[in-house]
Parts: sequence; C-alpha cells; structure tokens
Amino acid sequence: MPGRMVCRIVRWARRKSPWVLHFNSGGCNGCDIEIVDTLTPRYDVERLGILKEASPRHADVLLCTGPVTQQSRDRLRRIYEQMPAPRWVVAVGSCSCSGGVFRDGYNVLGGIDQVLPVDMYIPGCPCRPEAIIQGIVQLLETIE
Amino acid sequence: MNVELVLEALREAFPTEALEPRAVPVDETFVPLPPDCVHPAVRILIERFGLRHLSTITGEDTGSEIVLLYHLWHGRGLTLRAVLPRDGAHIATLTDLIPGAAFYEREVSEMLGVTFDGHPDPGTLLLPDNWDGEPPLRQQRGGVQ
Amino acid sequence: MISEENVLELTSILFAILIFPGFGFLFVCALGFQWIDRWVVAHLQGRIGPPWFQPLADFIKLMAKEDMLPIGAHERACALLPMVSLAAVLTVALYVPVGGHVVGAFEGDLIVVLVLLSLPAVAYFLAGWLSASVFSVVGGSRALLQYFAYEVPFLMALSGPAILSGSWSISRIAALQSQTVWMVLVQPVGFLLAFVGLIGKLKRSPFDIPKAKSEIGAGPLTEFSGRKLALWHLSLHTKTVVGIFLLVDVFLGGSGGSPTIWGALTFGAKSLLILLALSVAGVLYARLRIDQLTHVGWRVLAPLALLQILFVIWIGA
Amino acid sequence: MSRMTIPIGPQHPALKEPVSFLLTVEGERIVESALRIGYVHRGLERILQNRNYVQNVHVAERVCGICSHAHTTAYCQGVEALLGLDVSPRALYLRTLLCELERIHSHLLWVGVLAEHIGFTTIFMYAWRDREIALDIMEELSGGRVAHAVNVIGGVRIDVSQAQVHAILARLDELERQIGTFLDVIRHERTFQARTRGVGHLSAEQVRRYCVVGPVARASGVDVDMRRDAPYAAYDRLSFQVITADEGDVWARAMVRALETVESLHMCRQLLIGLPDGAPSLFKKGHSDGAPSLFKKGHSDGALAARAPRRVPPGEAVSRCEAPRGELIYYIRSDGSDRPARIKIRTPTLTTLMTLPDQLRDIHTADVPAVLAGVDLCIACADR
Repeated sequence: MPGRMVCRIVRWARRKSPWVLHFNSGGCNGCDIEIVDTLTPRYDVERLGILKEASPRHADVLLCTGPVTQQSRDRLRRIYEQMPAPRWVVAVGSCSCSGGVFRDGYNVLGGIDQVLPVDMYIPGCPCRPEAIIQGIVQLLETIE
Repeated sequence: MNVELVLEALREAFPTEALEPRAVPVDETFVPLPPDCVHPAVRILIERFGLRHLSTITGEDTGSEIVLLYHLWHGRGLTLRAVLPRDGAHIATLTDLIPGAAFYEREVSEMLGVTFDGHPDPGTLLLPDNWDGEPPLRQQRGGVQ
Repeated sequence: MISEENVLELTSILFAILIFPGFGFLFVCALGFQWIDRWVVAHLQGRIGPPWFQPLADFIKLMAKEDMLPIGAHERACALLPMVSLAAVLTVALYVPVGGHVVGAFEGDLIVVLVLLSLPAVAYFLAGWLSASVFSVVGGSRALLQYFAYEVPFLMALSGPAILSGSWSISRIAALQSQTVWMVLVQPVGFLLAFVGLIGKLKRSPFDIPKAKSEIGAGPLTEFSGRKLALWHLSLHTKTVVGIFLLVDVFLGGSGGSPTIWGALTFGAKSLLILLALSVAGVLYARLRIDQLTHVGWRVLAPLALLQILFVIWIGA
Repeated sequence: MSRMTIPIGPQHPALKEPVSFLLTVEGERIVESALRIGYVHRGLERILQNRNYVQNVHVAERVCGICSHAHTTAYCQGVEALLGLDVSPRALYLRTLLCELERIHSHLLWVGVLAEHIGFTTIFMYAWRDREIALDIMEELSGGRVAHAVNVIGGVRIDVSQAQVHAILARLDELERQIGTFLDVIRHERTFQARTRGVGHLSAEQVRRYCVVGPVARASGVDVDMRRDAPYAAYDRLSFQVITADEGDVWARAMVRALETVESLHMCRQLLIGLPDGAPSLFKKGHSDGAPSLFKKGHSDGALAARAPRRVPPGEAVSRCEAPRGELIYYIRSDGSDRPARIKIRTPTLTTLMTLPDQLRDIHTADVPAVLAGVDLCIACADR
C-alpha cells in the first residue's frame, strides 16, 4: 500500500526532526538555561535532529517553562495558534506542570495545562538537561 | 559615610522633628522622617554628602498605616522611614533628584496604592494593565491574607 | 517522424535534466552538502552534529506539515515565490558543468547564470515584503541592501576569468584551465572576492544578516511554514550547491577537461573543499551589521574587484 | 524614511525570558523604545509572606534560576541577623565558595549569550561547554546544577572533604585556561569588537543617575562592589581586585565580566586552601541583646548548620550582597511569628532595565540584541 508507506515515512521524518520553540511564561530561568544548555556541546540535541527555532511557524514542539502568569497567558495561546499542525506542547519543570512553588501567587494561573493541552510533562525543579531530552524523546515515541 | 554628620545635617534642616535613629542589622541605620520631609532630606543628602545611590524603596502595609523605607547607600546603609496613612496615601516623588527611583516608585504605587506626586511616568510596572483587584500587597480588611 | 535516434536523444536529455546532472542529482547534493556543512560546524564547535539523514527528515517533515500564512499576507505571491526561487536555481544548474557534464551550454551562459542567480535574492526580498510581518519586512530590506553590497564585487570577480579566457561560456572557461593553469593561481584576489561574495549570496554566517536569528527571527521566512518553507530551504541549499560548482568551474579548473571518473572525483573534492571553507568561515566570525557589510562591500571589495579586472586586462593585453 | 514599530518580545529569540520592547524605527535606526516588564511577575513577595522562614529558603532560591545562591545568601543572612546567629567560619567559607562558583557560571553563561546575540555561535558553544565545569563542581558539592539548596538558616547544608578540595582545585586550573581563550577573543577578535565597541554606551553619570549596580556600573568606571564595600560571609578574609573599565560599552562589560571570572577563580582557590576546620560549636549565642539561649551547643554529626528556631523575634533587617549582576538587597521584617511580615527584594536587573531606553536610543536595530545581552537581563529577578 503506497498510502501506508507514505504515512510511515512521514512518521519517521517527524520523529527524526522535531524543531522546538521555547517560551517562558513565568518561570525562574532555571529550566530555561537548562533548555538552552541542551543545545551546547555536552548534550548537543542536534544529534537527535532537534533544532531550536526562532519562529512559531517553523516549530513542531512548544517547550514551555514556568507557570502561566496573567500577562503571558494570551501570548502563550497566540504562539500555540501560530504553530502549524501537527504540534505538541511540553511542560518543562515542576512549576509549568502544576504551578510549583508559585502555585498560590496572586498573578499565577497555574500550570501550562490551564491554557494549552499538554502532551508531555517533565517535572523537576529545575529539570536536568537529560530529563528534558528524555522527555522530548518519549514524546516522539508516542507520535501516531 | 559618617552617620553622625548626616544626622546632624538632617536635625539642622528639620529642627522641629525628633529624629530618633535606630541601628538595624546588617549595618544599617533607620531614620524616621515625616513624609513631607523625605524629598528635602534626600536633596540635602545629595548636595552635602553626594549620597546618590537609592537601593530601593520598600513599601509595607502594616494594617493600620503604610510604611515607606528609602534604602540609601553610601559606603553604609541609611534608610529613611516615612509613615503614611492608609487612605489616600501620597508622597512627593524622588525622580527629579534620583531618576533611578522611577521603577521603585511605580512598584510601590501599584502594590500598595500609594500616589507619588509628580512622577513623570506613573502606571503599572509589574501587574497587568487590566488589574482590577486591590493592590496586592495591601492587607485585607480584617487581617485575612 | 519520430525515429529511434530521436527517442534516444530525448531520453538522454530528459535523463540529463531530471536525474544527472539535473534535478535529482542536485536534490541529493543539496541535502548532502547541507548535512556535511552542519556536521563540520558541529564538530568545530565541539558537538557531534546531526545524523546523515537529517536534511531528508527535515524536508519530508516540512512537506507534511500544515501550511499557513498570517492574515494580510499576499497568499498567491507567497505560494509562488519559493517556486520562482527554486526554478531559477534549477535553471542555473542546467548551465553549470558538473564534473564535465552539462545539460545546456552556449557562449554567454555565464551571464545568464549570474543574472538568474540573483533572482532568488529578489524573490527572497519580496517574500519578506509580502508576508505581513515586521521581522520579514526588516529582513527583506536587509536582504536587498546586502544584495547591493555583494553583487557588484561578485560579478566583477567572476568576469575576471571570462575576460582572461576570452569566453563567456562556463564550460569553455573550465576547459581552458585544464590546458593552462587554474584561474585561482592567476587571480587569487578574484577568487577570494568571489568566495566572500558567495557567502553573502548564500546568506551564510558571518553574512547571515537578513535572517539573523537573535535579531529578527528567521527574517523574510519568519511567517512561512510547511511546504513553502521546505521549498525555500531547498532552493537555498540548491543555491549553495550551484554556487560552489560555479566557483569550482570558473576558478579551480572544473573537472580538469574531459568527463572521466577521475575528473568527477577531483570535481567533487574541489567542491567539498569550498564547502569546508564556507563552514569554517561561518564558525570563525561574529555576524556583521548591515551597515558594516555595505561598508566592506563598497569600500573594500568593490575597489579590489576593480583593480583585479584592470590587472586581468593588463596581463591579457 | 517611514517610521515603523518593531515589537521585540515577549517571545523573541534574543530573549530567554519574556519582556517586551516596542521599538520605533526609521529605517534601521531606533528613534524610541518603550519597555514593558511584568510577564514573569509571580507575586513572590506575597508568596514569601505566606510561608514560614524555613520554607522561604526554598522559595527565595526560585526567585531566579541563575543567581539562586545569591538570593538564598541574602535571605539567610537577613534572617540570621534577626535571630542573632553567628555562622561558623567553615560554613561561611563554603557559602562564599558557592557564591563565587555561581558568579563564574553566570558570567560564562553571559559571555555565551552575548556571543549568540551577535551571531558568534562558536563562542556561545565554547562558553557553555566550559561553564559545565563550574556546574559540575557545584553539582558535586551540592547535588544541584542550577538550584543548589546549599544555604540554610544558620549555615550551609553541605561539607567538603579534603579529596574534593584537591579535585576542585585541579578543575579550576582547567577552567582558567579556557577562560584565557575567551579573554583572547574579547581582546583581539575583530568582528567581535566591531559588534560590541561603542554599542550601548553608558556614562558614569548615567550610571549614577539610575543607581545602576554590578558589572554594568563597573564597566562605566563606577567602582562599586558589595563584596568589598560591605563585606559579608567570608569576603573580608579574601584578597581580590574589583575590576573596572572606563569605556562603558558592551565590550567593556564583556571585559569586566571575563576578568571578574578570573578573579572569582582566584577567590575560589583562596577559599578552598584556607578553608577553616569545622568548629564543634557551629554557632553560638548571638549578639548581646539578651536573646535567650535557644540553641544547644553544636551538632557533632558534621553538619555545618543546626536547626534554627521556627519563630523569629520581632525586628527588621536589611541584607545586601553582590549577586553576579550586582547589589542584591533583601529587607526582612519579622513580627515574632514563624512567617515574615514583609520581605522586599530588589534585584540588580531592575536598575539596569531603567537604563535601556537611554541605551536603545539612536542605535541600529541589529545592535539591540547586543545591548540587551550587555546589561545581562534577568527578567525573573526583575519581575519576581
């Protein structure tokens, strides 16, 4: 079946080429620098095909860090809407999973899942780069 | 910075006020001042002692009044303490003397609802533009947080 | 009348256009060169770099992604522009000899190639202008400014060998060098200028000003996604391949005469050498500002290119 | 030329964190800029009021992920002053050691970010690779790469063995060699200089007007450093230079930070070599203000801190320390309960943010990332 063959090829390509976009919606910087750290020589996620993209239009995976604050909520939604399908959302860090220590702040709405459908939660405060990489890899394994 | 000299200068300028300095850890001196004396006092400090570094302004709602602490620094910490009423709290801005006070005043203003008279760019600093609740660091009536 | 000979000739032309040295070969080269580039850069930066199939996976993934444009973008133009860019590059490829093979060659094809090679830059600029985003507009105008900075020295540098060999045909220039010496030995400055111009043309680091990630996102391509983005990438990478081939043909003696295996191998080696030089140049420097680049382009590169041409005319006479 | 408005942020590749600038440009020249912060405002000062003093160490660490240790240092110092605790010298040394390691990691991170912003990816990669050495040391000491949880009220949670000291010293040498290459690049690389010299200039007068602190102030020739001016922890027992420069541009900031990294390395060595033995009496009854003797003498299990009381006597404290980005100040008021009545945090980034409209006026749009990197924004700090 050529149709199934194409599907398999596309699935393979998607798994091998996840381009990520990073958005901090209210985090403390800890997970953010660990995300950037995964690009650097020790972790080098480019060997897994992961590129950090600048534009939401180019991205497949949205890496969110931090809880959602009132000011960043609309922006977070907009970035998600700008991403072409198929798209995935990964919540990186305890506070983006649940709100973490900032849970009861008056300006904090809670975890990313209050605003967007989250496909993968990576807990940790802050997440280690290994954890982030493993989270993305596990996400890719679930594709279709 | 010699704290004694500074106090002397302030006592000279405001002879009617009882300036009771208080040592606060770590190496800080608190000087209470009436709200309308803060601006002239800072002017004296700048002109006579070259004391221009304002570390920050702390605002606190103690439940009965609003306390403003102007943390200055000149080799040692010097804090001017002004007490404002809770309702209609306002004080003269320091931005004409120390432009760096702009953000601190905006923050105190939005967090506690204090008006800084003559601030060139009032408005929210950290809170969303459409914040409609009480200023977040105000104590709720009845003391419930 | 369709004779057997005609059919054979037609198939061989079709083969040349579609497979080798035409589109199929270029596609493979574009992906391959892209991988080599990324791999080399990664290793120079102390990383491991992507696996060999990475460019292919990227391409397929982008082809299979949703294609969207912001409201206000000129939809038809945005769909057309990447194809124009790609078509221009592919047409150029027909005139640039690869290892001695060339699909269509005629006296003066160098000029056609140079003109067609600037078409993608215009398409790139228009893409930025028409895709309704501030970053694309800034990127587009930068692309245009950059075009004026590198194009003149690039053209002058490439016309040096043409003047010297008395022919405006790329295959002729390449063939002539196998009888005498490589142009790079006669005109080292010209080669350098052409190389720098090529970096500017390909918008590679340190001249990746129109798509400076930290400044304006992805420049003119910020709002492109899916298939259109894939075509843009493909056209840019094909342009890299064609540009390198052009430099090899004009300055490094091409395949050294006849289309033999040995010729193809040396051609490949020379191309890889230039690719390597491009990667290294990208790793070594910080990105310049657009005003600094125009300054370099007009104050340094253009006068040098002029001197080079005068020198060529002098030794030619 | 027509005017155009370019929004930078809240999501922008030059920003690791959300902050928003509206740049009004003519061609590529910036005419005006408007700054909006607050996207990361989590209401931490309120959150700190709702937790007790011990929990707050944890929260203070999460004000900022880059200078986490500086925050806990300032916080613990303040609470220790309120409690009247004297922390043992060994604990102070270790606290200072972490402070300096954090400065190294933060400054190297910054070198990388600046390089990335001016399109010099290679230096970004190298700087972050070498930063891993500092992270490794910190991880070995504390178990955490970014959040160390080293400070506790009354001392530190960790101890270091003699073998570890030697291992760390060896790695510091390696780090110093690597930092040498960055200094070379900053001093001699021409494209680097082309992108940083004369960019984002701040005069000493501007620095004083906006009460700017830290490396940005020092790069403009304003000689302020809390480590020397108001020595806390073990800084009074160290010899070090305060690095300043006169140019006041991004290049000078790069230079100051790179040289400070070297200076921090020397301080780490002094701290490790001069590490005092852990005294059995870990803290003693504090100041002579008649605080009751709440604490048992010494915990002989090798811990460098003992349990501090949950309730803190009423009082106020102002605690200052030098975070990697400059003077960090905590004001803590206690009302006698187990929760602080008010904690005010002023982070160094807030001061440099005020200078941005000045720095961004009349420059090239391409220089915006360099300027933003130059002041080393830490929005999580500024917004709290």
